[in-house]
Amino acid sequence: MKNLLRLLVILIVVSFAFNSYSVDTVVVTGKDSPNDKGEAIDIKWNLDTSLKTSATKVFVFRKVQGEAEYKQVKELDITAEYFNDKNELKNNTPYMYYLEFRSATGEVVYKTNEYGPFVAFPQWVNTDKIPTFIFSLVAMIIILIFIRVAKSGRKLYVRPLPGVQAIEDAVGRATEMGKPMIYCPGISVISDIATLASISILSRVSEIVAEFGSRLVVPNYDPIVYSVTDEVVKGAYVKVGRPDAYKADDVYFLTQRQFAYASGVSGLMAREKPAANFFLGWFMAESLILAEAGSMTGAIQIAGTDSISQIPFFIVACDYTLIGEELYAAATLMGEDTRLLGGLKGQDYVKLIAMILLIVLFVLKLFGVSGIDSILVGGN
Amino acid sequence: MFFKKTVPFIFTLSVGIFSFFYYFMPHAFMQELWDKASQWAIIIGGGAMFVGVISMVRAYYKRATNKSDPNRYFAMLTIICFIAMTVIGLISGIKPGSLFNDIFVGIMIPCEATMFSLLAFYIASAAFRSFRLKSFSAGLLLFSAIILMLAQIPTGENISPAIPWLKGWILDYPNVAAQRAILIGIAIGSVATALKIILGIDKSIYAGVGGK
Amino acid sequence: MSNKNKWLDYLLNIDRKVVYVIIFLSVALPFFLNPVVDIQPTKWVSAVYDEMEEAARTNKPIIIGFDYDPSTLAELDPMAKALLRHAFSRNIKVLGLNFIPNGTSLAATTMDDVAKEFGKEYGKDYVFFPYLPQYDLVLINFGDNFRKSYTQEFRGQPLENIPMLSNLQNYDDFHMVIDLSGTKLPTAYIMYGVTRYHFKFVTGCTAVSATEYFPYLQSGQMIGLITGMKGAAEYEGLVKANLNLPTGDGMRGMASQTWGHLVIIIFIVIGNILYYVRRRMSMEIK
Amino acid sequence: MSHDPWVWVAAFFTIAIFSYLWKENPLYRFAEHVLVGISVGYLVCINWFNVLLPKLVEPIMNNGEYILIIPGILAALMLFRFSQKIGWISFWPLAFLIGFSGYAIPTVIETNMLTQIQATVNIPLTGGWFEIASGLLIIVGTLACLVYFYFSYPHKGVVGKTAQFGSMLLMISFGASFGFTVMARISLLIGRVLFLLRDWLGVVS
Repeated sequence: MKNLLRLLVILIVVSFAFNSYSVDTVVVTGKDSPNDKGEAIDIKWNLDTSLKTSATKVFVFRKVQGEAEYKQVKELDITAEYFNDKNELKNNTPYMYYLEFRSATGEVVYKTNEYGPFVAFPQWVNTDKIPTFIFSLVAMIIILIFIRVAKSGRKLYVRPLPGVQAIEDAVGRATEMGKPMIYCPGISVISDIATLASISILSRVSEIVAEFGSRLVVPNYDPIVYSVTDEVVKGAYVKVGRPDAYKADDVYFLTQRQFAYASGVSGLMAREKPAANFFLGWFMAESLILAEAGSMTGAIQIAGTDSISQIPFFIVACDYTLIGEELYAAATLMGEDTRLLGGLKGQDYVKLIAMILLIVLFVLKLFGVSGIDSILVGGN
Repeated sequence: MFFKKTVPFIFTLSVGIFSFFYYFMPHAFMQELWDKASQWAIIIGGGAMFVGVISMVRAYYKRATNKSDPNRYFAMLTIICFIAMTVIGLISGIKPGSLFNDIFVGIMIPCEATMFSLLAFYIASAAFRSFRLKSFSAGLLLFSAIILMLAQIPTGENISPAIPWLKGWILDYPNVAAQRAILIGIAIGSVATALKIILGIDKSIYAGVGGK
Repeated sequence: MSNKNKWLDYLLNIDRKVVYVIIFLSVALPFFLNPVVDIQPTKWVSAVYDEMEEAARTNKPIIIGFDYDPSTLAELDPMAKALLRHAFSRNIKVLGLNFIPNGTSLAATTMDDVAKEFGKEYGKDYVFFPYLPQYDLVLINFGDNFRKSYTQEFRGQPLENIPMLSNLQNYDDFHMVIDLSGTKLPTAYIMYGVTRYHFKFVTGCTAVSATEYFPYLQSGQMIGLITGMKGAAEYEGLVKANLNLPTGDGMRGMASQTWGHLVIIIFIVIGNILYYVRRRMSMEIK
Repeated sequence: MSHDPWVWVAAFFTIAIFSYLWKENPLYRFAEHVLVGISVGYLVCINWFNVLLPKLVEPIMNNGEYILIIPGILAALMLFRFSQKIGWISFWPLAFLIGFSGYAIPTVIETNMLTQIQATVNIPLTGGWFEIASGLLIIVGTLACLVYFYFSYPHKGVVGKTAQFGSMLLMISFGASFGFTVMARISLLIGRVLFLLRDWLGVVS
């Protein structure tokens, strides 16, 4: 259906503005360039080979129909066979064109007849972008639906993740051995989704820590994130009913400089000899230093980040790594942040639609349906 | 309440909806409005940079005047360098050949370039001491990494032409499939984030105001 | 038994500084040996070279985005110089753009230095635009007319006084756009430029972010990619082979690159062997 | 040995930053603090000469575009972020800037989703069996990796196998970026060593 509609529109436009009549060795055709704010005319011409050798430049001349004087609007290389005339061109006014082919020395080799009138007019909607418009609406509606559903408190299914089990085992092992744990919430700001996910996991981890009375050290990079992690860990102790056991100086603001943070945490690991390290959140190049310092102390290391360039280092240096969106999924399983849950489920179903679209189009292409190879992104 | 929350929300929502439809509607009416709005945005963007400058100067000024901070004099040095560089730049201009440009070449380039070259040392020590073949995934990763590394140096080509060919194949086929899926995932994530900000569902952008 | 154990423990927990010295020597020594290293150009670097030759043939100018700062200078500056030498030697006019504030002086100096080598004149053969924030809006408006965002060029003259710009308006007047960056800028060029205006786009990137651009190569949104210092060396090799221009720092660093890589590969292999030998021995003791 | 004083200054700062490898020391702290001060001063000047002067000050002074005073005021409002009482006034210009992400929604969907899906579907399954297999690998591989990042259905049975295949492709891709990152890091060191040996000491050509 969509293709028929699009063909119809193009036919009307072409028939209305497409009028070249005189016979000439070089035929110049022109039409309003589609899907734009107007003020542009597409000029096309075909070159016979003799012209290509003798001339080196093409000069385009234009005038409003009825005026006397032609004006040169463009100078092009001989290889060009198309020109989109956009400079100071008004809508709904007829223009006449002719071309001059000049040789290297500048003398005119060939001058075409006058062609036109060609008229430019604006379009309100770019028809090539209709598929994008439909998909954008669908994606936005799905995301909004799930944000609302999650906010209403309904339980939404998220598949079990081996990463969540790995985190809980690591906390258990450190508690058994009576050694401390170090939890780095990443080096990004509070509004970053990775930081929010990390804090949601921290709330669950600190609940287990509060219950079993083991020790959790949380060095922070961002002062605002520090104030939130402090709140979360203290809240866990209160929830478990042991508000006095909370040691305020285990959760602190270290520094806001990338390498100083990395060496600060490495020093902390060397001193405290933790049994488990958690690197959950947004990291940059300093992830390498943290993971290496941690592996030297023999601790179990669980990492999780959506910073794609750091994932390879975490995978080879840590025992388990949550890759990209797995960090968000683990956060929804471990914490109660409905915003994360709504976001995750909404994005999941948009991803499902993308997968279905890919499969359907591929199957249609196998059956040889025509027009498939430009259905999503328009004719260009 | 109206000025604090509602007015900014009206700004974001109106510019958000307008720029969303500008994508689909090339009409001259939308184009002129867009030109005006984007010219203003570039000027405001120029102003936004000064927010970063002030927060840095405040932080270092606080450290410079805090008697107990061991790095007091270093913080003063930062403030002095900041003022000196600004004054020199405003006087001598920023064209190549000016003192401003010499300071950039003489101090900023070596400091920043060397700061990041430290990573070569960290990756070397991490390669020896912490990159372990603990799981099948890590094994597959290291195998693919070693193929890549060998293919990047002439030694790889000398060992066998299969290595550069395999590198090309890995990059053009498995890597495209994996990175394309990641690209689609990130695209959906950024649509969700932009949507939440424009519709005012996510207000954390406005967190951390008031001189903290 | 025990001294082998002690030896393994020493090696596995070797001091970082020993490793630092080894990697430093493996990078510094090859500079004294200056072995000649020939590099086979890969598919996507040759594509950039061919596209530049095409630009020379249709003698349309090109745009180069210098979006790198000192932190990624070592990989991207040799690339910029190799591309500029190729362009100037083929009399292609170059327009320089910049959206990374820390890289502005770097780009201006690099363009002037290479232009001096070829006797090219600022304003006639090459021009450099100033830094502007909000790159997404500037990239969108560049497709309509760049005069909407830029009123002056880098040295402060209004655009009307620049002879090179008289006939130019937007992306269509340029043969191709090359963006050199280690940041997200190339993706922004594709999102805000190629998707709307469909021009030929090439990226010169740091090796760190190379893998994320291959989907764009496969989909045709990008027509060429130069990756890191090796990409720069490959391009210098191509330019030297065809136009006999001198090679730059890309090729110069390849010998150290070779030793550096071999050292890292050996570290990974030995590190794992020692780790597993140590683990099997501690299993036997238990 | 170079005679240019600026090369000596650059060599001093290069060694000062390298000294961090030994341990954090006053020389390194000196270089780091100088860098922070100078780079912020650098930002101010670049922004003044390239943005505010040509886009705001000169249009108002020379050609009298007084309408630009409004964005000028909005830009100044950003600085009120630090005041206790009316910090919220800085939300207005921020809100205006953030609004432009409305354009990003359709652009991201077309550039990073629809064009990618279209390109995957358009893969030509022609030529020898190896080209066809490689082409199919991208199509099936993209789906497998998407399934790996899908959280609304348990990874059991066929879906589990597909996700496992997807995670293998992810590991190969991460290995590739790991190999590239090693090259990138070494190149940065090569750049500095080349500066020390050639531009400063001149012991290398």
